[in-house]
Amino acid sequence: MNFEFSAEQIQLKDIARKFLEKEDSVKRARAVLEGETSYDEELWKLIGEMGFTATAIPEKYDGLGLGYLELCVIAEELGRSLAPTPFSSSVYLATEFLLKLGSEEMKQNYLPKLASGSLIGTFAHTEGNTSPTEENISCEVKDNLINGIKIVVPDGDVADFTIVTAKEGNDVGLYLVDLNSDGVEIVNQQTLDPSRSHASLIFKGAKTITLGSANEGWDNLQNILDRAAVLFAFEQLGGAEASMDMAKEYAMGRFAFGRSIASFQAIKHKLADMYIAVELARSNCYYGAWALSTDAPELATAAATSRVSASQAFNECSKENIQTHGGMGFTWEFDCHLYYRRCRQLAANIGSQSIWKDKLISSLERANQL
Amino acid sequence: MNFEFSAEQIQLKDIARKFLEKEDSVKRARAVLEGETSYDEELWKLIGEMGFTATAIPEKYDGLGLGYLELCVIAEELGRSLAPTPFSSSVYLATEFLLKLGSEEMKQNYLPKLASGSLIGTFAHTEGNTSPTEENISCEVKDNLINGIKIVVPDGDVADFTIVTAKEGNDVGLYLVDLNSDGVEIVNQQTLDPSRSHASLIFKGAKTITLGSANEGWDNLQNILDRAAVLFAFEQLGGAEASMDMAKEYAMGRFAFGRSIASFQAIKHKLADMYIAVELARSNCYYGAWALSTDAPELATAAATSRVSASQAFNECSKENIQTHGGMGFTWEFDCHLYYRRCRQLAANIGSQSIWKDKLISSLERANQL
Amino acid sequence: MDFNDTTEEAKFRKEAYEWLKANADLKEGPKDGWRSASEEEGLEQVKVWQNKLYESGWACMHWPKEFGGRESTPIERVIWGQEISKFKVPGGYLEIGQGMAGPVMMMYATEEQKARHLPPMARGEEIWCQLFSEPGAGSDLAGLKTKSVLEGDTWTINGQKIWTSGAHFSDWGILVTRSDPTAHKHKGLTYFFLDMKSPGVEVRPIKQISGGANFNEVYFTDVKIPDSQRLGAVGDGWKVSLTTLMNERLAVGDASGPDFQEAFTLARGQDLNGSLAIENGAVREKLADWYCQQSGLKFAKYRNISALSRGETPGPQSSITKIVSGNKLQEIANFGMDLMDSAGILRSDEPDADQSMYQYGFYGAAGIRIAGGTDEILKNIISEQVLGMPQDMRADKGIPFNEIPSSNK
Amino acid sequence: MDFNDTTEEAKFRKEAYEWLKANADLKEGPKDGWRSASEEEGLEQVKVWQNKLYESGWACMHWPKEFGGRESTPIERVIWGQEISKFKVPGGYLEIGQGMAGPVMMMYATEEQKARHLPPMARGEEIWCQLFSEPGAGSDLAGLKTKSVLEGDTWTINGQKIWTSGAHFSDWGILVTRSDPTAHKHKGLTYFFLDMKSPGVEVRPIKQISGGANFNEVYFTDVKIPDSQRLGAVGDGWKVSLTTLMNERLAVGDASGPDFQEAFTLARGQDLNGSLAIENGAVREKLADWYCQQSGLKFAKYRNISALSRGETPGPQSSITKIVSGNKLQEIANFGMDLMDSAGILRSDEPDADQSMYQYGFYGAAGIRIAGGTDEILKNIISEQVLGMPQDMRADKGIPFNEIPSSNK
Repeated sequence: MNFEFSAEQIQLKDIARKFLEKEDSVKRARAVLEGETSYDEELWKLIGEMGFTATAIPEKYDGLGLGYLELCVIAEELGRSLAPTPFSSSVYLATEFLLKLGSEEMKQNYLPKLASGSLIGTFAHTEGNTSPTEENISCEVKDNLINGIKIVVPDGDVADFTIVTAKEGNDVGLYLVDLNSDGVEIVNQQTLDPSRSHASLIFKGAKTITLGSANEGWDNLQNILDRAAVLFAFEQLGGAEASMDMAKEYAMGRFAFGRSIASFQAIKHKLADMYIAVELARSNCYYGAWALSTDAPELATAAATSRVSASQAFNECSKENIQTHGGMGFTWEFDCHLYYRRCRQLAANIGSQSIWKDKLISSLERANQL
Repeated sequence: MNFEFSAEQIQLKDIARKFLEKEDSVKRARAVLEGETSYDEELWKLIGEMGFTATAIPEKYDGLGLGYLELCVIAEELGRSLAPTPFSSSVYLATEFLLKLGSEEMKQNYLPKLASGSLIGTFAHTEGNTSPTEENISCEVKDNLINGIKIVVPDGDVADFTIVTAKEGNDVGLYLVDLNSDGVEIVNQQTLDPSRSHASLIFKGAKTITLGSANEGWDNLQNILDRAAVLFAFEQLGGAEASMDMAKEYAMGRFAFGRSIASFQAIKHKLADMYIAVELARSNCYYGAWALSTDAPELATAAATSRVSASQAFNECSKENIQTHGGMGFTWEFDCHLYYRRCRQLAANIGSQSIWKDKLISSLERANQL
Repeated sequence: MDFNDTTEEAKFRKEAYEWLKANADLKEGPKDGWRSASEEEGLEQVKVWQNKLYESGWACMHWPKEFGGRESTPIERVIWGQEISKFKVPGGYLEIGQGMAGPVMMMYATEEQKARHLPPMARGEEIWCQLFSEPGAGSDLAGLKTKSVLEGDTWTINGQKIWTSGAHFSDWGILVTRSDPTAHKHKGLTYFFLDMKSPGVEVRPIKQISGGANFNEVYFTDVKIPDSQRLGAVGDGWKVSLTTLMNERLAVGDASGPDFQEAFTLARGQDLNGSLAIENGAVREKLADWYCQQSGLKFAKYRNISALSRGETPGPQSSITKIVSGNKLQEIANFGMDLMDSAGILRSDEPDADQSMYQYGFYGAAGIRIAGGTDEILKNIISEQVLGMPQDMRADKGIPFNEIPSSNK
Repeated sequence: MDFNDTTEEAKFRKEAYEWLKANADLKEGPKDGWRSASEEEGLEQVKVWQNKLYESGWACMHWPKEFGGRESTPIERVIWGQEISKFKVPGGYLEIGQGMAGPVMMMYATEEQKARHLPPMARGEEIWCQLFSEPGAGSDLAGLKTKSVLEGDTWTINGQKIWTSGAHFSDWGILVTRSDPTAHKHKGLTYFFLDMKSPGVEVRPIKQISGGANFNEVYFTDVKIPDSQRLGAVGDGWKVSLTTLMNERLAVGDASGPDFQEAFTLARGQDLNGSLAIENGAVREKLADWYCQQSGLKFAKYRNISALSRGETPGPQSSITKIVSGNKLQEIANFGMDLMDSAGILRSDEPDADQSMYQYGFYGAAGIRIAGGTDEILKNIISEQVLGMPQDMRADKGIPFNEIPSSNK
């Protein structure tokens, strides 16, 4: 038994970490947050050059042919450094949809460019202020043309194409839409985390290519969401640990009442609680990574477990990081709020905590049929 | 506005407290817990002599004709001192059923003896390992005779009579059964709090007297449970505050690492959390007391609020009292566990926390009809 | 135990209500209130309104009449607060002057200073700010370092203050400085008031995590203050500050933002996992918890008011309120956004949009848990001042201020 | 990242399994296990079984072979633990000897003492207990006061120990005492081993809140110990204790009692408010939280084992496990009883009854949060030893032990 990443994977993680530190990824996140751009194009290009976008894509599509464990360690570092790029949309979602459900032709068309980062994909799902269900999806596809609105699409304004959920008859299917094609209107959307861009997509008879068989669309979607959940969880884990480290660092150097505030039990125990949350999340994320990389039957359970656990850890750490900083944590100038915002953005991205807790119990019910 | 008990009520509370301290109520609770008796007969007699049992019974039935505010302050002191008597069953429940629903004849027969404490009543409701509902009640009354089993009846072995829920046709009605009559079998039940006695009651054709009109039985029951909930909440509040006081007292005197453990932030903040829980519970209990004493339309909301809040405070304080005591808190010899047990007994007595939270929201939904 | 006024209270309430009715508009709904286009406009409107209050004898209810107050009882102030909350009236800007600077001036200023400063304060003509916290002295306020040096009759001030609300529009400020760094921490402080237009005072806004800027940094470079503007003796600044701080803790009120009612309403109109959220047991239990907290705080406040009206000292209700409502707000904000699923993070330009309300609470809660005493400091206060538990061990006790460790170096 | 054994590990696992298969019965279900009618019987059975292990080379896996051990790698110990958990075998009684006293003897005892005591320890012939905690020295173990005085070659011991498991059936004990109350706290301690049948040793059981009595108080009245039974130098007792304590923290394992699976099963078979509890959103969310905690602990353990097998130092997993599982158990116990509504407090004589299980957890959780280091002490350890944060301020530093305040008097 070896419940740890391999030496090579740890080395890759280290490379990713140093690269993102050298490139000042957190500063770049602040620049995107404060500026007008949707993402950091330069960083995205560099990430492509590093081969991160190509990690899990097979060599025959110009990928590196590494596995998901490698992608997990990269995700953790992207989360730690708040990388302001469309990585999650393009790699965890669009690429995965194509890898799992795309025809050979689609794979050949799209994957090499996704691998290099020259093409950006995303996933459009949410239509209202509630979690999407098989019933409430109202985008419609008829004769390969799609109509309807997706109101909050991460990277919708920077992606070249999107995978989209829509109904054809009664079935929810998965479709690919070129975002530069006719019948697509893109409206930028502001969110509480402007370091990541979002848009709403209005489809008025845009052309679609069907992905997978229509009557399995919903089930296929759940599987892809489970896979993505593990990768998102690693980003959350990275963010949680970064927040914890910031809090500790600040507490050690901040003096009050003649001593480092890190010597007060209230602060020590707060940090211990963060550490516990991070350790539980990390252990669950490793479980998720294992299930993802081996396509284990436990994937649904493992994915929901890592997602729930990492969301909790990031929430705990990002809010108590501000609290540990006191007034300074409440200023724009300190980076605490970048993590506080990103925590919410990641928690919202593929569905809320309630939904994932419910999914977890449902998958355990399936696994424990009475 | 005066959101406080009156000087007289505070004086009554003080009298009750001193009386229960003088009579070593907590020691008596331990004696009942460790011994063979079901309750402390002597203390019960003294409580009757103090007039506590007669508090809210009108003078024409030989009561003191005081109000429910007076009963609330007494309840708090009984909770604080863990009084090992059937007070709650007889006063908050049986007496209330008769006062609200009894015929004049029943009132004349029962209330004077309930007032003096010479007669003990109780309430039998639970039939299985789940909360009783209008559907799952299976005790049945036909031709004024009752059949069925109530599995956990507080003071079932010491009461002279019980109020019982049973079905007559499809309606759940309320009935009075003399526990010394034919067709009643009483089986002692051990619980995790042996300082309070419990029994199961097996009815095999015992005679009943109907209380209130049969088709309003369930609604009447809910109202009485709401009234009782306020009084139980005051007992829980008293227990919570006693647990907090014990914890503080111990922490102040216990030294480790050369100083009082009360000077460590982990302990200080634990106590502050207990204090906050107690203050919230106290404030909500006062709201409940006001609603109970004025028969306010908000009673259902106020009762559930005080019940939920006081249960939370007692749970928090009784468990963290043990924790503050460290190893000593885990010994039989210290009184911590008496409160830890009583906390669970009171939380179970008129239905679980989930049920009361649900009731609270239901009553707010009724009050805020869309 | 009742919610009714005594005869006297009812009479006072009627009087207050009638005056308000004659001079302001009733709110039309719970979300209705005074709105100003800008800070400048708001300030102007407050000044006009305050002058009206002053002329009719409703200004500075707790102040002595000689300075323009009403000498009201605490319970009258509460009743006034309840009545005025029914009306659309401008607010803000004046709290620090009337609530903090005024009382300190009354205790420590000369007769001429009182005559000069208190009436304009009561009329709302002059705005005051409070210059206490420093970048290195927040929870540990007495660790402040802004230097004051006396030469002849004039003090020279150098240093930096932070978290000063309203510094940019204030006419006057109250200021605590360190006049003797070799004295023990609490002994070397000296307290002043000063003209905010003095040369060498520079005000810079602080941008908060929400993007707003309600606070300032204030820099002092060789600012001159005449010794006559010292309040209290040299070295007595901590004692003077305490008078002021008592008032601050009471002033930090409820966390504003969505509370039980908003979350309840959202849950009743919002789907969760395919059915109405209010039907979900987890939603119900969370709502029940928040209701109990909100209700507990509300009735704790009533108990406190009752204690006030009996002439008793009120309990630590404001500390409890801040701890409980700050954390509750943080939970509710996350809950509300979560309930709107992926769309919960969308920003809306409409301040009444559900998202805006929960996002505002999300930022605000982080601040409320810190401002005016962190959760941790308040729990220390509860355990020490209410429960009588010992102080934390002090590393700064009994040594000169300039020998107290203030960094790892 | 995989759950599979290396070739060597697989070989070892097979060998272990096959020996166990030949010498013990497989469990028939998750609740199946060894049951003894009484403590005496259990002790007898353990001794027989341990002798069998010893004869076949499976005793004291981590010990050197010369004293009867196997010199196994850490990962082999883990594998052995996994395999043996599949079998019905007697357990308990020997941990303190083999896990704590043995290693200390190896480091500090004479060759003759090792030859005399270690083999019987390994064979399970002699039972050991640990005499460390005192009524006034729990979290602050180094505050212990039991007095040892040397006269000639003999020490005289007076004082009281507490929380000594198995003292009443132990043959030998390890003991820390204060030999010099005028030295600094950690400097005046001296460590011994002694015959528990020595005159002046009195063992009294401690009744716990659950009614059971798994621990003892041990009183020492003029108990004589020869100086040859001292372990380590006079005054070095703290250093010697630390060797032992490291092992204790690892030994306190999971909180036993109902966990996720039990609560999940209960919720799937139990009504709540008229429908199946598992359909209630609040029940689902709580179950999800507990599942995530349980799963996190399980995989943290796997990570730790992996670190061990790579020869790395394991992390603070046992502290985390104790904090998380103790609190989780307390929640689950309350949840389970609550779900059974008023009937949740009924006591059943059947240990497998749902009520018994949750009630057992209710008492047990309160103990687990304290035993072997309270939650608070463990959080201190995590923040100091893992995160590198500073120690609490010490009131007992640098002063003679007998001048350290130990009460308000």
